[in-house]
Amino acid sequence: MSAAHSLPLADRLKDAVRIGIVALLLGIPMLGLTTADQGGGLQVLTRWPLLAQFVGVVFFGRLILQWLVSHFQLRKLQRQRVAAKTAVVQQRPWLKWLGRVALAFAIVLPMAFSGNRYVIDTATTVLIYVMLGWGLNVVVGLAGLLDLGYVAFYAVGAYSYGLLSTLFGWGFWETLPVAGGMAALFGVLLGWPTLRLRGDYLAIVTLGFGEIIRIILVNWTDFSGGPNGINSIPRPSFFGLEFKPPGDTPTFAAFFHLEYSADHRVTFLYYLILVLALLTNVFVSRLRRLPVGMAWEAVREDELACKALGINVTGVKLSAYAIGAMLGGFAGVFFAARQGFISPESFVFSESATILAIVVLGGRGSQLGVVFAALLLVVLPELGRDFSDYRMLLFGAAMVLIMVWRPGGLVARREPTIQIDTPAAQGATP
Amino acid sequence: MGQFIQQLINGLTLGAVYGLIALGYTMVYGIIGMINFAHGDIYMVSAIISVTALTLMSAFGISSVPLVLALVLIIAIGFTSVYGWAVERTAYRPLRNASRLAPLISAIGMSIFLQNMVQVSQGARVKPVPTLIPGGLELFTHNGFSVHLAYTQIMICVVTVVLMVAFTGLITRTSFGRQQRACEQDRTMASLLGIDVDKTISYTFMLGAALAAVAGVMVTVYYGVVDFSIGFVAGIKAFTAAVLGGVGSLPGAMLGGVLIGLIESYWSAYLSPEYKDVATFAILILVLMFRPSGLLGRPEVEKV
Amino acid sequence: MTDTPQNTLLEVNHLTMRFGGLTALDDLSLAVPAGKVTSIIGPNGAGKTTFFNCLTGFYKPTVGDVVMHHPQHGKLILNQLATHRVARHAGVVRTFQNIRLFPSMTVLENLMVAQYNTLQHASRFSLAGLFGLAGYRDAKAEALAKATTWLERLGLLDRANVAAGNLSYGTQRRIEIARALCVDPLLLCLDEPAAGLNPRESAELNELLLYLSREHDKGILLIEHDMSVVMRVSDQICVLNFGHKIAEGTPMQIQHDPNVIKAYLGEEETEEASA
Amino acid sequence: MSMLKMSGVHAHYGAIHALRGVDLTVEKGEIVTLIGANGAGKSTLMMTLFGQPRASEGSIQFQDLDLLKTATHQIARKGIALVPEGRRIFQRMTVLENLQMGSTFADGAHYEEDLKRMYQMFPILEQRLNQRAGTLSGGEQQMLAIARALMSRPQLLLLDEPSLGLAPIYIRQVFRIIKELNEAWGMTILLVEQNAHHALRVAHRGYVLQHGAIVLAGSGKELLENPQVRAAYLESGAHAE
Amino acid sequence: DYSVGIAGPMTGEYASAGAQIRAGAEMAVADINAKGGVLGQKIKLEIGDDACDPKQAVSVANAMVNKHIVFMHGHWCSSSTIPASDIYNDAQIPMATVSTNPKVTERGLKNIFRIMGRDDQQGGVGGGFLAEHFGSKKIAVVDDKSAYGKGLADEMAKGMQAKGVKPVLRESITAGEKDYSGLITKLKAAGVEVVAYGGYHTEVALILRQAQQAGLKLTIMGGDTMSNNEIVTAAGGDNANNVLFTFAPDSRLEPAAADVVKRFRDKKVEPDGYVLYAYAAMQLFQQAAEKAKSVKYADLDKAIANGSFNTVVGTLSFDAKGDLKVPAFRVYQWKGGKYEYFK
Ligand SMILES: Nc1ncnc2c1ncn2[C@@H]1O[C@H](COP(=O)(O)OP(=O)(O)OP(=O)(O)O)[C@@H](O)[C@H]1O
Ligand SMILES: Nc1ncnc2c1ncn2[C@@H]1O[C@H](COP(=O)(O)OP(=O)(O)OP(=O)(O)O)[C@@H](O)[C@H]1O
Ligand SMILES: CC(C)C[C@H](N)C(=O)O
Ligand SMILES: [Mg+2]
Ligand SMILES: [Mg+2]
Repeated sequence: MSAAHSLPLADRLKDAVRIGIVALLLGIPMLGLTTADQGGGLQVLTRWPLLAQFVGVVFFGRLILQWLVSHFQLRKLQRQRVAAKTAVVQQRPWLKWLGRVALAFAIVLPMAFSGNRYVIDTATTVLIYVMLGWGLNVVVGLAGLLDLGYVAFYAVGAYSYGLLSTLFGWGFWETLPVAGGMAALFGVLLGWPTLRLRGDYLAIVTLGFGEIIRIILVNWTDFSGGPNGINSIPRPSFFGLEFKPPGDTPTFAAFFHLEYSADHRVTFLYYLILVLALLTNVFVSRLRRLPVGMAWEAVREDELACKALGINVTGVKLSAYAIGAMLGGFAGVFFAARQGFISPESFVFSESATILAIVVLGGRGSQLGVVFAALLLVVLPELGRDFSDYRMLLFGAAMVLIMVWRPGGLVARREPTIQIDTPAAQGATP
Repeated sequence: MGQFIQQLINGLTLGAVYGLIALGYTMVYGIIGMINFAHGDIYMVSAIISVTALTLMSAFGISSVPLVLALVLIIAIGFTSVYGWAVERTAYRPLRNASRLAPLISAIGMSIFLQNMVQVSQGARVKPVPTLIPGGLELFTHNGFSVHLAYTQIMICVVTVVLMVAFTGLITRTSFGRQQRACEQDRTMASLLGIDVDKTISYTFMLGAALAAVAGVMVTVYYGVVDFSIGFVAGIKAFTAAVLGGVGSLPGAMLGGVLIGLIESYWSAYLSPEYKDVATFAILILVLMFRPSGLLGRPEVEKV
Repeated sequence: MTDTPQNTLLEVNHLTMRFGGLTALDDLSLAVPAGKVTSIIGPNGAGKTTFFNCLTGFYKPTVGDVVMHHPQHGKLILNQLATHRVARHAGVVRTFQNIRLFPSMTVLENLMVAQYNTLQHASRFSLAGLFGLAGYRDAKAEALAKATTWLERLGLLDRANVAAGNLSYGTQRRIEIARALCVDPLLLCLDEPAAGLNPRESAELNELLLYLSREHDKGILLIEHDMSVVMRVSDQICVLNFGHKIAEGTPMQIQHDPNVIKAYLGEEETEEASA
Repeated sequence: MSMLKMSGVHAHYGAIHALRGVDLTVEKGEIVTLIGANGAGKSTLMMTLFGQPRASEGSIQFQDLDLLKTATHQIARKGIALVPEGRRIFQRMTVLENLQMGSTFADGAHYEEDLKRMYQMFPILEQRLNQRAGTLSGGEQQMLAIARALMSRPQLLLLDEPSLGLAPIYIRQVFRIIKELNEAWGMTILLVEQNAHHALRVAHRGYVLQHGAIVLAGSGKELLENPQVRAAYLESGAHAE
Repeated sequence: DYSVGIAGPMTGEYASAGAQIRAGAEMAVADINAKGGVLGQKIKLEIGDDACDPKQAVSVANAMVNKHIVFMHGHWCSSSTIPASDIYNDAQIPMATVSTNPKVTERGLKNIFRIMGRDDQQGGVGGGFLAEHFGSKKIAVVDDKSAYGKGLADEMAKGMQAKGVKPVLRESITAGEKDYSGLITKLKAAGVEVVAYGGYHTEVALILRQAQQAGLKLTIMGGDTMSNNEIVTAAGGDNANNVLFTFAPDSRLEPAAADVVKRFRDKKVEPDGYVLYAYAAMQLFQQAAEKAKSVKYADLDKAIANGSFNTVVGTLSFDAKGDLKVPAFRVYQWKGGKYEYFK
């Protein structure tokens, strides 16, 4: 609590013992004891050695941590500061630079990993989430509207394509704007009853909205295929050239005189989502500097002040919902096209939670942060696949730890949308 | 007629369970001013603990029902509040000064963690316990439909009401309750008045966890089957209940829970059970359109 | 009042506002002339801020109405307009007693947001802006020029790129005034603009207010407890107590009104103010 | 021993260096006032006493307590109370509850008596007892903030612009109360005021803060007459004429 | 070494099924390796977790492709198997699965072999059985809205109707909830005594418990998932004795499996449900590879498609679609903690 200088050993021991006791209490019911079905009823099994190990690890871990903390705090103490309430940063060239590196990497990735379907495919997933993150960022990061049902718009996009393509034979490119429009419409539909709501009230309504869409998709079998979902959704073609083994229709491989390989499509899909995501980025970054964008942020900061300045808060909020939803819809179309199969299971609440986590972990309002967060949240569980049982356990723990490590998000600072040269570089006081 | 009354009983019981979880939820909300997504999982942890405790009781041959119930409650409350404390300490306290969304995300992470921790350490299989309090009252029979009221249903409703009254008193009448509310509204100012914000928040989490623990025990005794994944749905329902009633208001949480319980039970008895959640959320949205701060929540008149 | 109706910018008729059992405003009638400074004073809790709230659409008055005589749009009944229309359509812009800036946006952004309607129009609902068309670029440059002008006038230019929430109380007060000015109001309603300013800074504020009303012909409604401001800049003062109007007149008349002295100024103050 | 002694205190908000080596003492039974322009760091200085933000350098001693090593809530329990900038009353609590918050760690025996005293000082609060504090008028909130601080019976009272938003008639009342608290109750007071005339008149001593450092110190009277001070902080347009 | 993959819900709600698959496959791989492996090479098992989420299933599939597996067993949920099988097909990897939804094999993929019957078959068996044995009672059809559950329930309803019995009620519930009192009241009001249920066993257990509490005696007819012995204790008392279900013939009872079954039990794993199927899938791979003398797709796939294999779950051979040629379904009943053929 107080500015602790390095603690004497006795205190540190005491502290570690205290934490050890907590670990013991936490461990007894979960590690020390367990129940198992031994034919005909539960029996209690004990695992005291496991518990002892756990408590030991926690105890010594705490000791070491304490030591590390007090060791480094000595230096930190001299410049102990409280973070400014809101940080605005003028120029951070390294961020731009980092962004460029990321972009360059994204462009060469399929070349660098050519033939490695898994990497390219995972990268495609990352990019879908990046796009979703950028879309949700409009609603949550900029306009400050907590949306826990974003997946609904993603679903609207995906089902629009799924249905239009399988029922009416529409292609990917024709569907894209229509699905975006549909999603935007749903955005307004959701936005309208929630205009007066704040904070958690908004959160539960959006969550409910997402669930309503999902439940309708599950139950309205005639329309959506119900739990079976929609099958055999056509894959996007390369300007009319299909990615198929040579056959009667013109194919990509035949046209370019290549040997057919399943990787062509994977690579094509990757570049497709890359382009879509980059367009999203340009679109959102530009919007943010336009009056609407500034109004979004202003509404987030203080709705009443906005009204007093003559800003139509309703319109501003609805535009944020509509645009965020539209981007989600685009991503949905791509998702359906890539998977070839969609079912309501892909649009559950935890999906919304992941997208929201990407936005928050990235740092609200930071475009680049979203990229890193998406990378982290997609790749972490992928890496964890080898841990099998422990995969989600580690994922959950990582989510907590990252948030605790960087409470403001990975890229926490907000870049002003407009700047002027001010007379004389400013010191601390006016 | 018989069916109607039966659904009333069922709906009230279900609502009481939601309300009980929502009480803890709303209490924690009242202090950190944000959704505690891990609350449902705390409740799940307590349900698992009470399964272990119940099994232990029968292993030790303790068979007097009141004694078993009391011991299980004590054990579950004790251990679960340590979990509440630990969750707060690791996932919330470091984020005291961050934006409102940061703890929301760490709570989601914590919820994933707890769920999988239990899955790994206790196994993925469902855990059944024998019926502790069998039987009930046969109220009446109407057109060949006999209306049942189980003893556990009575117990759940009574426990919920008692806890609601007790905790409402705690929050609105006592100095500790005032300190809690102060922490929610302005933590810095609260500490300037001498309030140990960290401690107050820790205690509140422990109380919230204790409420979840009671809910966990009740559910284990009532339904007899629990597993590591029960936290999620319960958490969402409780969250909905709390919001419907007005977050921060304990009677509101109770009312919200009961309303949702009734909507669900009547909707599924007379209309299509597939769409009962749609009905719940639609009614929630409707209510909030006209009362943006829930049924019993005090409207936020912002003076400018 | 000697104002001819043509000169009247705002007309308040029998305004009453009740909160449950409490009557915060009681049958208040008032005429606010264009291009002049009208001050509202009165003890704490007299209903001054409530009056602003009724005027700008934040509260719906229980009884009575507020009519704006708009040079272009004619008669507008403010209490029937949506809050944002009061500022946008009727040109009545206010500041808040409890500062309400956009804290994590920079000072300059705060001022740009204030020009949202103009800019949004120029950007053709973002389309022109998205493609960076000339019409929008010009409008933006103009808006920026306006913002810098007011910043300079209020001595805030060096703070333009700082997050508004990180500034001290007095500085924030001045930014709020600058922000309101960026909306180009016909009637500017200031709620205690001098609170948190030291006497010297208040003096600068005086200059500004006089400049606005004299040079820019803005109507100003001023709530203020600092008599060095009120007595210096007001053309007309209205005194409220318990929601009633207890006096109205020029600064000279008000200073010597025994009711006002008793309810508001207190005994010594008269000496001081006239000193 | 001084009641309060700050020496070489520095404080930062992130990269902003808000206090740059402040030296200041307050003796028991004194009224000390602090004046300075907007952004000079007056409010920061007050908050730094409570460790919000915690000083990054220097020392702060309250009687024999090292405030740099004491948690915020512990400091408050040791008999320091603050009327903060922006009032910070608990908006969603009633007026009475706000007052009760103030007395949370005070000796319960005086509670009723203190409450009566507050009603006497600020009669309007008694009329508004069960109103939600957030709906009070600005000035009423200011009075509530003062009353709440007094409810804890502090030894050292810190007032950050207590006259802000008060009607002239109440401003005088507040200064009367300050004097009374000091004289009749022996309370030590550190006062930040824009209303420098009034403040320097009641104060025994005063400091002038500029750019985060003390540039001038002296008795109230001296400062009132100091031409620099007059020019920078006291002369209003009206007086200059 | 050859890598083979298995995938299923190792985490999430259905993690217990994932555990079964895993236990079965691990034992099989150990056994095969102990006997010298396949074509002289050891087998390495790759495990994928899809949590029954189609998107993750695709990801798992891509990861498996990348690990150059030569054979795949999975996924468990039909909704995961369907999109994942496209990828295995693209990458030309033969696969076995226990997913029962008809669509799994109806899409013309050549690489997929189902070692379990189909929902329309088991639904037909179940529905027909109900009509025969319980035709005089009031029967309700209930599902849990999952792809599997709804498909199965629909097929059971069809099977009943084919024999002239009409269900009196058609209902859906939401899996994962705890309170089914609404359903029970409805069943009770309609005088239902028998329920044809499409879905997973956890819900059935709860329904039985709550029905008992409400004073309603129910018999429930379910599908393959009811073979999980969790249902016995979960349903409480002797409620499980009222559960009938269709499942492939119980291989644990077959002498051919006796040795394997015993070794599972020694390791405290009850080889029920999908355990032995996972074991059999590995045997299928081993035998096909030995027969084809290669693990190349073309050879292996042909060998599986045309061969007939003796495994712990009986003899497996496939039709043109990749479905079992003789998908025998039997009706079982739980009795005192074990399931046995209905008598
Ligand atoms: N929303 C509300 N609910 C209940 N009472 C209110 C509300 N708003 C204002 N009041 C009451 O109405 C009275 C007038 O308040 P108002 O804010 O208009 O005073 P004021 O004249 O601006 O005072 P000050 O100079 O202190 O700012 C006060 O007594 C206040 O408590
Ligand atoms: N939360 C904060 N984050 C960052 N900078 C801050 C913060 N609060 C204050 N500052 C800066 O610290 C400096 C001192 O501010 P402080 O509020 O202490 O001034 P003050 O003397 O109280 O001014 P005023 O008379 O306007 O109240 C100012 O430059 C201000 O911009
Ligand atoms: C029973 C399991 C193999 C799963 C279920 N048959 C399905 O296909 O989803
Ligand atoms: Mg006011
Ligand atoms: Mg200040």
